[in-house]
Amino acid sequence: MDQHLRELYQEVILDHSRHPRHFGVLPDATHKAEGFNPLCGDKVSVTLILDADGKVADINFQGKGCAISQASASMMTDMLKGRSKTDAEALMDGFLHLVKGEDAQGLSPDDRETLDVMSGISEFPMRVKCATLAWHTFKNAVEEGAT
Amino acid sequence: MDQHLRELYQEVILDHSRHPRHFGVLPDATHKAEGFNPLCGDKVSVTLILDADGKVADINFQGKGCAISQASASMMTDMLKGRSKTDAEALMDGFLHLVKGEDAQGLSPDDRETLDVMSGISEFPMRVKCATLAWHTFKNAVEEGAT
Amino acid sequence: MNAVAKIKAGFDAEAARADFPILSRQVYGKPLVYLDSGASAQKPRAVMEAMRRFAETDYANVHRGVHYLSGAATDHYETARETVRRFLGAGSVDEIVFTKGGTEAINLVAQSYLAPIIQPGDEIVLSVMEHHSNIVPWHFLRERQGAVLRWVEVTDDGALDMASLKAAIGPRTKMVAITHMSNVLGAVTPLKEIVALAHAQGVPVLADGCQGAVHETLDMAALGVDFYAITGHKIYGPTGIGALYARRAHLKKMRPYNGGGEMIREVTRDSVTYADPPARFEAGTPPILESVGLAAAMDYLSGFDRAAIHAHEQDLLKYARAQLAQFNWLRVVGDAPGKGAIISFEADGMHAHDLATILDREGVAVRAGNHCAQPLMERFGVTSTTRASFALYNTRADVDALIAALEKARGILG
Amino acid sequence: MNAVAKIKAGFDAEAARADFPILSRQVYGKPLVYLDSGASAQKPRAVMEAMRRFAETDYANVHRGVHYLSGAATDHYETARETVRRFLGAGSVDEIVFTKGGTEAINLVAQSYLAPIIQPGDEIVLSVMEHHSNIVPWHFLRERQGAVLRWVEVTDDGALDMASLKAAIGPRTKMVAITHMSNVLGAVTPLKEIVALAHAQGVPVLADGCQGAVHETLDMAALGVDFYAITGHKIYGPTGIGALYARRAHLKKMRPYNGGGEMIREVTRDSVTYADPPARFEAGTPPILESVGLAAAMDYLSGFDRAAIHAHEQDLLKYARAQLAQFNWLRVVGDAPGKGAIISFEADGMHAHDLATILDREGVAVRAGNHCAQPLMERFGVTSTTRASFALYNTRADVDALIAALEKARGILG
Ligand SMILES: Cc1ncc(COP(=O)(O)O)c(C=O)c1O
Ligand SMILES: Cc1ncc(COP(=O)(O)O)c(C=O)c1O
Repeated sequence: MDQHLRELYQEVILDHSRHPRHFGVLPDATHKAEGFNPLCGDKVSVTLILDADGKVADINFQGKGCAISQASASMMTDMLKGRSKTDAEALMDGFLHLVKGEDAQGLSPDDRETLDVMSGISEFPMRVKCATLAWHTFKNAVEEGAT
Repeated sequence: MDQHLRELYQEVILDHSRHPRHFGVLPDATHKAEGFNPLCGDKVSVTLILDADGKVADINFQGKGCAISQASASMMTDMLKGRSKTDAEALMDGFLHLVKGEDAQGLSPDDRETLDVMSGISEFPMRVKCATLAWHTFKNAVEEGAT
Repeated sequence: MNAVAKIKAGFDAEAARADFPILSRQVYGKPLVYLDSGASAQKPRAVMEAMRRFAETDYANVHRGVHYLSGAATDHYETARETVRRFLGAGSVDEIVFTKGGTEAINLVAQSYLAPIIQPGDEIVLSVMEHHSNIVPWHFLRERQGAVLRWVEVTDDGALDMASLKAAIGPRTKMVAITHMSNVLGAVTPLKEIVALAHAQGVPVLADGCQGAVHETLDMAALGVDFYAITGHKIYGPTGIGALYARRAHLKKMRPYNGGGEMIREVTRDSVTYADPPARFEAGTPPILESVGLAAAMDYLSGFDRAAIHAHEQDLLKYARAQLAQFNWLRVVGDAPGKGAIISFEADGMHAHDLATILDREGVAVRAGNHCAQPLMERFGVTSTTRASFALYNTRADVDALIAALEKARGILG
Repeated sequence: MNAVAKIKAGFDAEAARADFPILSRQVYGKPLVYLDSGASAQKPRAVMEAMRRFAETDYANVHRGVHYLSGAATDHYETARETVRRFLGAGSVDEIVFTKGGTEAINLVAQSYLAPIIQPGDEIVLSVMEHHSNIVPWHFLRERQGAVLRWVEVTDDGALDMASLKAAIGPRTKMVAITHMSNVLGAVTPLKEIVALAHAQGVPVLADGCQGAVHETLDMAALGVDFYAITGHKIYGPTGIGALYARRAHLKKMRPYNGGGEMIREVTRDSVTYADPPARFEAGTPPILESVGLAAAMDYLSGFDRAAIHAHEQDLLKYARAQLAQFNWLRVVGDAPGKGAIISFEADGMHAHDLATILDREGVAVRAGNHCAQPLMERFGVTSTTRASFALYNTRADVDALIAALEKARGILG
């Protein structure tokens, strides 16, 4: 089997996509946004609570999409919960580099390890948008999505 | 000099185009029409008097255009004046064949001789419309242009 | 097996493949298996070659020029119009308008025929299986002029629901806009019947022939449609060109579409008068090179026995259908009798994009997504499907490759 | 003389001619002297070759596809957009909309920007030297929505009358639509000044760059225009493609143009939402092959020192102008300082079509007629002119052939 495909569709990814964490809508969200991938028509919504300290107290996502977009959204919520806004942005930045196959220096060793399962996407340029959709939506929610 | 060009721009043609016969508008016309050549933007108007016997009692043309269209219109008025409608139509039919380089059987020997100066146009397919504009306009006037 | 099919079909797909240079390329080290002709067909050598040769020998702008090349180019362009007329089985070249594609052909009808006469509350009948290109132009009339869209349903097996169509046409219907062949289901609609129903109520019919023209042999008079839209690139021709067939009586009354050169009679500071059809609808420099390419594509296609091509494609369809039926984890969407050579399906637990990505790595190019047909996706309760569409150059070996790749995908994702 | 001109110009037209296969053909047994590039330019081998190569290796429909060829084709298409951006000196690829040509680009602005906001009595300022493609779209708004056209005059030497422009812009002006370069007079308009005047009143400026883009080096930010329309086939590229530059702020507010695939976000039975620019304005399958051809043409052009090409064309213009001055039976229409390489003229007692026919038999291809600029013809009291337009591949020998042919015509008709 194709080595790149095996890396793309690792067990961790498939598991996240089949059993997404933090799936749903936070009723008391302080921020929310909808994301849309014109390439495939996939949609995702992100709801989150930014507390007084600028920390992501809670975060959910909802949407339908391919394994990559679902897994990426699920991992994202897992990783973002509890982080400060600034931390979250650095993480996103690192992630975007990673999936494009670029040097992701900004990532902590731990984050780098967690995200390693996503690095295979860089071999599939047409699917990179699937992986980044949730992250961009998160960013939109924080920047322009105050409820 | 190019043989075809010499035939196209014979003295008779140039003379007709410089000194057009029956140029103007008949105020008491029974029929009239406007012709338009979208290819060059040239326009021609034809006014005529069909008498009770269906004879072209008088005919004028007016317009601006190239030597070919002017000469053709001028010759046409010369030839049509005094003819019956049926005769005129046969003449037109013969003329249309002639300028396309086709066999113009319907023409009388006299008409054939008069129109011979126009036969050179058949070598210039892009200019055939210039030569036929006035004739088509005449036809329109007779068929749909009763004043 | 292939050999038998070939002889039966009277069309040699293997031989035809040699006319399409791209088909011998590889992707990811695997031979290309191109099953996305429904999105856009590959071009035979003859098409690109005709365009190049024309550009290198006879090219100039068309119409209005007196010089030799201008005449030569105009001949090419008008000969192409005659080729399209013949291909569509239309009565006169004056009924053929060149457009930039199928989408523009439909927009032209919406804007130049219908927009000037439609009133708030007037209805446009269209089907749930339409491509967005035959939906959004009518949504414009809803948004901007208060038109009402009446939807014709699709049956469970993916055919046009004729009872629903009958019910949809009413006293306020101003247009019936229906595809000739669905780009997702493959369903071929009974245009003659549709026209009979619509004309009985005095309603004109536009057929979206972007897929139909590729797979069916056409005769406008027999179909009886008022408008028929085609696009060049799906019919083995170049992009950048399409055509609208429209009855002369409609064209004469329609207002201009784009304004510009060639479509006018006279322009002054205060006024403008328009040229007769079809020039009235061809503002600006038309797709000249592309007209030559499109004519070459139609000539290429007409060089075969088109019934034999049809039989060949039907053979592929049936062969693929039978193979897919072995997979109980996969559901074909659209199984209407008489359908054309397009198969869409969904697979349990596998998103179309993931499937298509895996197929792609096996060299198999299929389409995944909503296929510009969101209302149809909604009708079948899916957000996307995977689609294999067949062209004259496909073979049973391509189907075999698809099936093998699907099995591999199942192994990875299933 | 030619050799000196070449060295001075730093551009070798003789060498460039070899890139254009058609230029070595004959007509009526005479070498082709192509002086009709203003109507449409010939294509360098690289353009047709790029389209063919693309079709034979990487072709598929763009966007939405997951498979390899779809990605490759999308890369080509979006790379072409970047090439156009660079060529126009625009800020972002999101400000570049591909169209079917220059005419459509202008119609798009008229219909999607202006039609939704214009009120009866609102004014559109345009000049008497406009091409019909920059007149008729605005006449539509007059006919259909009661807009008023305000005309900017042309001076006797064929320049834009800036005093008249100043006077024309008023409180009800909603658009200034002016050509960058006249296709009849060759006049180049002072766009920066025009923009300054218009923007001072809060009025946007559309420049018709169909000729300007061929002969001038462009920088959208420096020009300051709101909209700039170009067409592929005049710039040595294929037919069937053009582009509109539009400021992002305008594009964001503009309503869709054609409806169809690719330009939507979501379509349901009752509603439709639209994609962001530029996709919003590119309904349907775009001119994919042509985008590759256009990019190849721009790359070809950018491979030279464009200032040197400009100097070369100016040399031809001056050389021709001086030769024509010898004929007292001929009058040049348009002698504005700084004009581009286009010369129109009328000749005593010789209609432009007769002249062009005779020139044609000498192998010299010129344009004769009203050049889609009837208001300008009226301004100069003529019904038609003969026009010679120069491109990078023309030489002084071409001018000499023109002059000799004119003398011959004079002998026949004069
Ligand atoms: C059924 C149908 N209609 C219309 C279109 C639009 O054609 P184009 O994109 O070439 O304008 C397509 C293709 O995308 C189609 O499949
Ligand atoms: C100044 C000008 N504007 C607009 C156009 C229209 O361009 P196109 O016919 O390519 O759409 C032309 C060319 O015909 C032109 O010369």
